[in-house]
Amino acid sequence: ASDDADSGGESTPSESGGGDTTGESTQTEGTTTGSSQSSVDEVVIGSNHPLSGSLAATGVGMSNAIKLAAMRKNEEGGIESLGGAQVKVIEGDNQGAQELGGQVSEELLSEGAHVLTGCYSSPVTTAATQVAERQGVPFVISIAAADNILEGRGFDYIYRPQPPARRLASDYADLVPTVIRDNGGTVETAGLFYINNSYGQAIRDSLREFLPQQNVEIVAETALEFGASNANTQVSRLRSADPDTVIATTYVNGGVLLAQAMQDQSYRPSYLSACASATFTDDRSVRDIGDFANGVMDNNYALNPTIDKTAEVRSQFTDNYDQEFSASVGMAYTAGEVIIQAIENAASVDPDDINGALKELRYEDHISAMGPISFNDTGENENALAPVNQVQDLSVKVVYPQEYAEAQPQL
Amino acid sequence: MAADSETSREPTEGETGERAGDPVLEADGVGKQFAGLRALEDVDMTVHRGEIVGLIGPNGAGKTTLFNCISGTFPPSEGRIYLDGQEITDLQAHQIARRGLARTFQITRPLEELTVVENAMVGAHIHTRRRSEAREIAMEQLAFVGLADRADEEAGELTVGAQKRLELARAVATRPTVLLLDEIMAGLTPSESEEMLGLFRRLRERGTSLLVIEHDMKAIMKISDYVKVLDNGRSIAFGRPKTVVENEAVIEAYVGGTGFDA
Amino acid sequence: MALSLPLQGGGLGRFVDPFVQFVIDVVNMEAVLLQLLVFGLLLGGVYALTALGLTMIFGVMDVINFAHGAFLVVGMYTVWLASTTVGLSPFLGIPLAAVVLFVLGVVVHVLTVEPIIEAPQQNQLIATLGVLFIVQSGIEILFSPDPQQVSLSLGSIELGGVFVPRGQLYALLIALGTMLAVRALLNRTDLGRRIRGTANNREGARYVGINVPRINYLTFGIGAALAGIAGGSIALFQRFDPFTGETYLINAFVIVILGGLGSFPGAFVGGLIIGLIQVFGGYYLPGTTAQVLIFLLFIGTLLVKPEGLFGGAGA
Amino acid sequence: MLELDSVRAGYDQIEILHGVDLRVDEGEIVALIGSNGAGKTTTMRTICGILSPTAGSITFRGESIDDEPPHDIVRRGIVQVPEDRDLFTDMTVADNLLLGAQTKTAISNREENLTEMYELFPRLEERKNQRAGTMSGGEQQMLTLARALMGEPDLLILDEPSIGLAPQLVEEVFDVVREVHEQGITVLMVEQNVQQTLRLADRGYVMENGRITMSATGTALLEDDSVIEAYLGV
Amino acid sequence: MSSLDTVRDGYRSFDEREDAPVLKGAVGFGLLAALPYIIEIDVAGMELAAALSLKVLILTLIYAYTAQAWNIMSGYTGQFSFGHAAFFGIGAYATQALVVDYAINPWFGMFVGGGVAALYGLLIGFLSFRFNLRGHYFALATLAFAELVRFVIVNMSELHGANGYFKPFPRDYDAAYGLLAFQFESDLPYYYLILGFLLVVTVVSWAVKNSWIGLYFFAIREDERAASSVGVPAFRYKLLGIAISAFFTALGGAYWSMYFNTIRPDTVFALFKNVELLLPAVVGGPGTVVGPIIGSFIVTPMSEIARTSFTGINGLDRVIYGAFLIVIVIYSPRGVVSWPERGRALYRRVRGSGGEE
Ligand SMILES: Nc1ncnc2c1ncn2[C@@H]1O[C@H](COP(=O)(O)OP(=O)(O)OP(=O)(O)O)[C@@H](O)[C@H]1O
Ligand SMILES: Nc1ncnc2c1ncn2[C@@H]1O[C@H](COP(=O)(O)OP(=O)(O)OP(=O)(O)O)[C@@H](O)[C@H]1O
Ligand SMILES: CC(C)C[C@H](N)C(=O)O
Ligand SMILES: [Mg+2]
Ligand SMILES: [Mg+2]
Repeated sequence: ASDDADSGGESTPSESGGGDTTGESTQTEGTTTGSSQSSVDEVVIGSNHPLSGSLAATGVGMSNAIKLAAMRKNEEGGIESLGGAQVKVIEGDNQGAQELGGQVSEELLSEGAHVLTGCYSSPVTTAATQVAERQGVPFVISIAAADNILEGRGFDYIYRPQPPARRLASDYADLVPTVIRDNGGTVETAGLFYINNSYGQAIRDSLREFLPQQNVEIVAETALEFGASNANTQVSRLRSADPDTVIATTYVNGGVLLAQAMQDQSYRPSYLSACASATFTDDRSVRDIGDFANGVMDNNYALNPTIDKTAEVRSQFTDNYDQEFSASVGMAYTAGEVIIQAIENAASVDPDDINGALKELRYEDHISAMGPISFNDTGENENALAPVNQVQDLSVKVVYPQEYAEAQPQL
Repeated sequence: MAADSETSREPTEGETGERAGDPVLEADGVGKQFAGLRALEDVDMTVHRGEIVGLIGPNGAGKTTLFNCISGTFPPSEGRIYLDGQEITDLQAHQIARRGLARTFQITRPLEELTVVENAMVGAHIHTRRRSEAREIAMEQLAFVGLADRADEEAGELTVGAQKRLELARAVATRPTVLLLDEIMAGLTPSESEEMLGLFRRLRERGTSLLVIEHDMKAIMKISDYVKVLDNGRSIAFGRPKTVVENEAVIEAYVGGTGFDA
Repeated sequence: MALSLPLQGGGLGRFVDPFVQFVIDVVNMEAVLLQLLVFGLLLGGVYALTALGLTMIFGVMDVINFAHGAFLVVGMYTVWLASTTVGLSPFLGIPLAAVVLFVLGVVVHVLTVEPIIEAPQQNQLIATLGVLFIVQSGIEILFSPDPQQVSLSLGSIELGGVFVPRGQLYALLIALGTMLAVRALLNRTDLGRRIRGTANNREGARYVGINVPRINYLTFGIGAALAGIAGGSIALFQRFDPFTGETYLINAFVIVILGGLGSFPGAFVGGLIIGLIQVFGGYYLPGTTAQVLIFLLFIGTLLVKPEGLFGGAGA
Repeated sequence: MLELDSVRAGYDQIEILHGVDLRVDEGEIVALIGSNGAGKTTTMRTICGILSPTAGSITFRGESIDDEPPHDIVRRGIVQVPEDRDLFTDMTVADNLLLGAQTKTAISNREENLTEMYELFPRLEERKNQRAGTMSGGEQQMLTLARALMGEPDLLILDEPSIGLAPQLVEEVFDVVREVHEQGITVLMVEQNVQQTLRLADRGYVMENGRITMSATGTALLEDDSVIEAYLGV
Repeated sequence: MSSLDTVRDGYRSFDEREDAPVLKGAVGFGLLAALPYIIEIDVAGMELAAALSLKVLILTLIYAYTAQAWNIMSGYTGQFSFGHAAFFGIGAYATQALVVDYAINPWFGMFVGGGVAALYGLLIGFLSFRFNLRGHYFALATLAFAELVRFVIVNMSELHGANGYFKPFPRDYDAAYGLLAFQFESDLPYYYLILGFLLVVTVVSWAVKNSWIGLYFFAIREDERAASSVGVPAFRYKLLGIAISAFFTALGGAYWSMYFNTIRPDTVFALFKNVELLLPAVVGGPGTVVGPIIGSFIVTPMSEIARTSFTGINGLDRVIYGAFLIVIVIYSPRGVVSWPERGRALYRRVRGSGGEE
């Protein structure tokens, strides 16, 4: 990040980056000042998230996280390479509806966004990124798990810092059994409990592929309908299959239902775990579940607890927005920082310049529990990681891999 | 209680000779069972070409039910029905209509949001798919029943009396060989009834045979060639109007103590 | 003797195997069957409860009420709000929810349904859809879209290895009691007869001297109050957010028709059937195929017995 | 008892009654006759509050009832047998009858009245659990009349009560009207059975095109040439 | 007043001309064709486009189109379908599944979808009408048939389960952007394409309405028994209605799937999709030809404008939109197309009573 600081001086990129139109407009109006680039006194990030509707609980937090990233940058004096240009975030509400994904992107662009981010729900993101690609504007995915958003699309402008579904599942298979076995446990069989939509099914399919490679056999699969009122049947089914571990893949509510039904049936597998479940990385739902949540291992993207910045951002966020700073919200925050860093590096608001900077980006100073963020040809983060979290004393702790661990796993 | 004027489907008492044309509508042993109720039982009846046959009987005797069975609203539980010599017992209402039998409903069923002329056109389309032709036929029939000047009003806004005439126009627009009329004169003033009887006669002149339910005995006596009497789902009399009104069973079941000319 | 089938048979097997497995389990007299039966009945109780209000408004009064889902949610939030702000016991919150919903129902009816009660029915569908949007998003604005829960852990009763979650057991009992009460109201009282009469023929009701607008808003209000009871009871044991109601809506419509329009015992039994299918289907069938079964059953019922299981009148 | 003073009324866009004056005194039987579409039914509906007058006034026992909703008018003692019956078709015959009683007194006398109705129309008792909508046309007509009587009216309005009835029953209906009248109920009736009606009525009105064109005693109307020509046939 | 009368008379005599509907249609569609340009016109520094983007116009026409298709069955024959998402989704799925899994051109897939949807419609109709389902029962049966497809697909990995399909690039099926590929690089051609769709379905709808078929449909809607009694084969015509309607609805789904980028059971078969598909027709005036189009121009932009203008408080737009729906149906229970007529009646009444006093 620092190597750009010098080159990102006052004058260099502005002429080259402005392109024809900027050049023209500078000529027609700009006779008074020679420093035309100072006309860029703000850069605009378009945030495309579900601010209402059933996904809004998390969506609003994510959008706020982007705003926080901008606010922190502005407090530091704005985009240095653009002479302290302020970062502005404009928000669009996609309501979690696929039709609106693309439309909100277009609206944000017409309102002047230089770069986009979103959308939490995979199908919405699919539509939103398509628009960005067509218009040649960079889009950094805040969260969206579906693999096929980038897979095989040949996109040039879309980036995803977060691990996609496949990676989430393979990290689960790589890490969780290891943790258990390292700590003297045995895990040979698993039962899947997943939400029956694209996200749940994508994770399920990948787990089917990766678990056997780690010598874990899937002995039960049971799905939960979105909005189901309880998980009694599913738990009965898991109970009678009696796997060593139950792996939950759910939105916040689904995991709560699972815990509730297990308690109602006095059942708990040797290792209750989760793969990319929103429930067991969300402080609030963990508190709602209560003691039963203790010990659950969930591998999901996570905040990096080993650095101070995380705590700092967290407290700033909760002060400003009166919301929990969950892993998802934190991931969105990271996406915001990635964008800001790319602009800083590009020292331009031209989309192609920003895009170029994203391709080159290697961003280390982030708060997510993963290595430096840098993107491969398809736009996936090469170092994306879903570490293992565990609920301990009703709070979510990263326990593995060691470099990010704030606590030791307890079995 | 034996049905003494009628022993079989064949008319007796020398009437056979008098009945002019060949039979166009024949019901043979028709019965209808509702949940807990026998609404019709072994009813025979015939209408010959060019006849007007009156169908009378106390309320709930089964007259409308017989119409429903004949016209295919629902199939009879027993018996057979023939139109122009061909069996129509199990055909559906629209098929029967297409073979030349039309009816009106006691409780009128106008196509409320269609205009008067469109109501009649629905009937006329049985013969043509062209709207202009159907409209022509429909207008003729509206003129016939005296509704021509209300052709463009919505049918739902008509009074019950006018709706009855509309039903007639709609049915006649199919140019039926047999027409079943269910209390079409109920609710008309005596002079209006008189006009209606004129229409009946003109229909007969056009070659349509009529089976008419009415409670207005004067009208029935005046217009019918033959009268059929139902009571409690059974046929209790059939014959020339004069003979039927003198039939004691009929007087007891239907007319009541006061006799006819009230 | 643990007979069982391998998971994930391909091809046709995936439809046949579950039934084979079911038969095997029956033969084995697996204990799980009893547990599933209990869960099915309990879940059915919840469904029945959500369908009662709709039976009144849709079944009896013949108004397609899309706001029903929102009414359920208002019931949940009432109980929650009363318990978190003034510390009212959630059990006492349920009657409170009924009262709140009755009032809300009357208001909604007077403002949106009554003006178009004579208009074609699709208009009511759209008006109540509008109410659904307003109420749902209104709650979202007031209380955020985050899920809420009443902190009350009722736990479960264990009977010989079979678990009976208390919260749902209460819901089932409340459903049963409410069903009997409403049925008595409709069939045994003058008010009930007036409600039925007005629903059947508004014009006729006017002629005999029934205060038709009043009966209409009472009926609607009672239907909404039933939704309040349902929502309040569900809040005892389940988390909810402003959108929770939507998921109950369709099944509630299915149940009302399945049981026979306007029949409260029908709605109750219909709810139980749906619950049982969902539980047994969820257990034996892959994914959420059970829902397919529910719709097949629904369509089958409509075709063979359109008046529903308990319906008297024809379609 | 009932007085209409230049009442105008109609449907959505069309005015049907162009100023109707009509009076019914306590204890009378008053007949209203007129050809099809003259506005008789519209008049009856307006009295009962189903339609509201756009001009003019309707008073009952000296009090204005123009703006009252139908149920308040029933409460005042005016009950109608509507022309199109408006039965509760999906409910049983018995329910229909019970629903006829809506005022306090009618409800308290409901059981006796029910027995009385069953005596009057045995067919109804026979079919008390049949759905009203499946009754024959004439049976439904009986039911409508009986339902109205269950309301214990002071003023009974009959709109073509004999429509669709067999002669025997027509007689019976007129008997019932006579009987009811003897019990002190005032009657306003519309009938196409003009002769019989006018013979029964104390007074009669003739209506044409939304206006009252003639009014006289029943017998006087019966002898009037124009009436004979228009309504009694040749 | 007299000049107004002349105008009115002029209009009336125009109305009576044989080709009046054709001319009116031409003017109407001409206007729609010019619309993308009209919204860009700068009026006192304000562009209509600010509130009404091309995207919104496309969406408006999509729902005008589907409402028109719905109307042919439900508006005309009165068989209220609440499950048109079934046909919409089948159209979308057939198109995408064929193009993604077999690289078959979407135009072909669209007609396959139309055919399959028509068959499914016939099945639904055959079962429901045979057993005489009507009113609520029919409406909910259609809904059940739609939900049935949704849950079947969700649980069918052969059709990508809940994940759905992702629209491929034209190169994936050997095509280049353009009409043949059913994909364009900008929105304007998409607009004219859906306008073309709308034109076709409107002409079909108009032709049906003005033939004996339309009259039979209306007769069935009003009173099936009365209609049958004069020879209307109600069963057959209801099947015809549902088949036409399903076919065209499926084409709309195909278009939708090609315009947006992904389809999933939860979007194309969504519960509220059923509502969206019919809403414009009900708001505009069911049973009329222009109703669905006018209705869509009221409902769709309104929802968009609410969404984009009330961004301060999340959810406020839905409150506004909900209130808007209520007001619309309360003030025009027979659809917006009845406004002119009601206006005229009001005018007549005002003038009528004023004249006599
Ligand atoms: N769907 C039905 N279910 C039960 N009973 C029925 C049904 N339809 C008719 N009935 C009964 O069958 C009997 C015959 O009815 P129908 O309508 O044929 O009489 P009708 O002779 O036409 O009498 P009216 O002169 O009063 O019209 C009546 O007692 C009636 O109540
Ligand atoms: N709902 C309605 N909407 C519009 N016009 C109507 C409506 N009902 C009746 N009319 C019209 O009002 C006029 C008077 O009808 P009304 O029913 O009062 O006549 P009536 O004297 O009772 O006739 P009948 O002897 O046929 O019963 C008729 O021209 C009729 O077409
Ligand atoms: C919860 C997340 C990991 C997944 C996200 N909801 C998606 O659909 O992509
Ligand atoms: Mg009859
Ligand atoms: Mg009348």
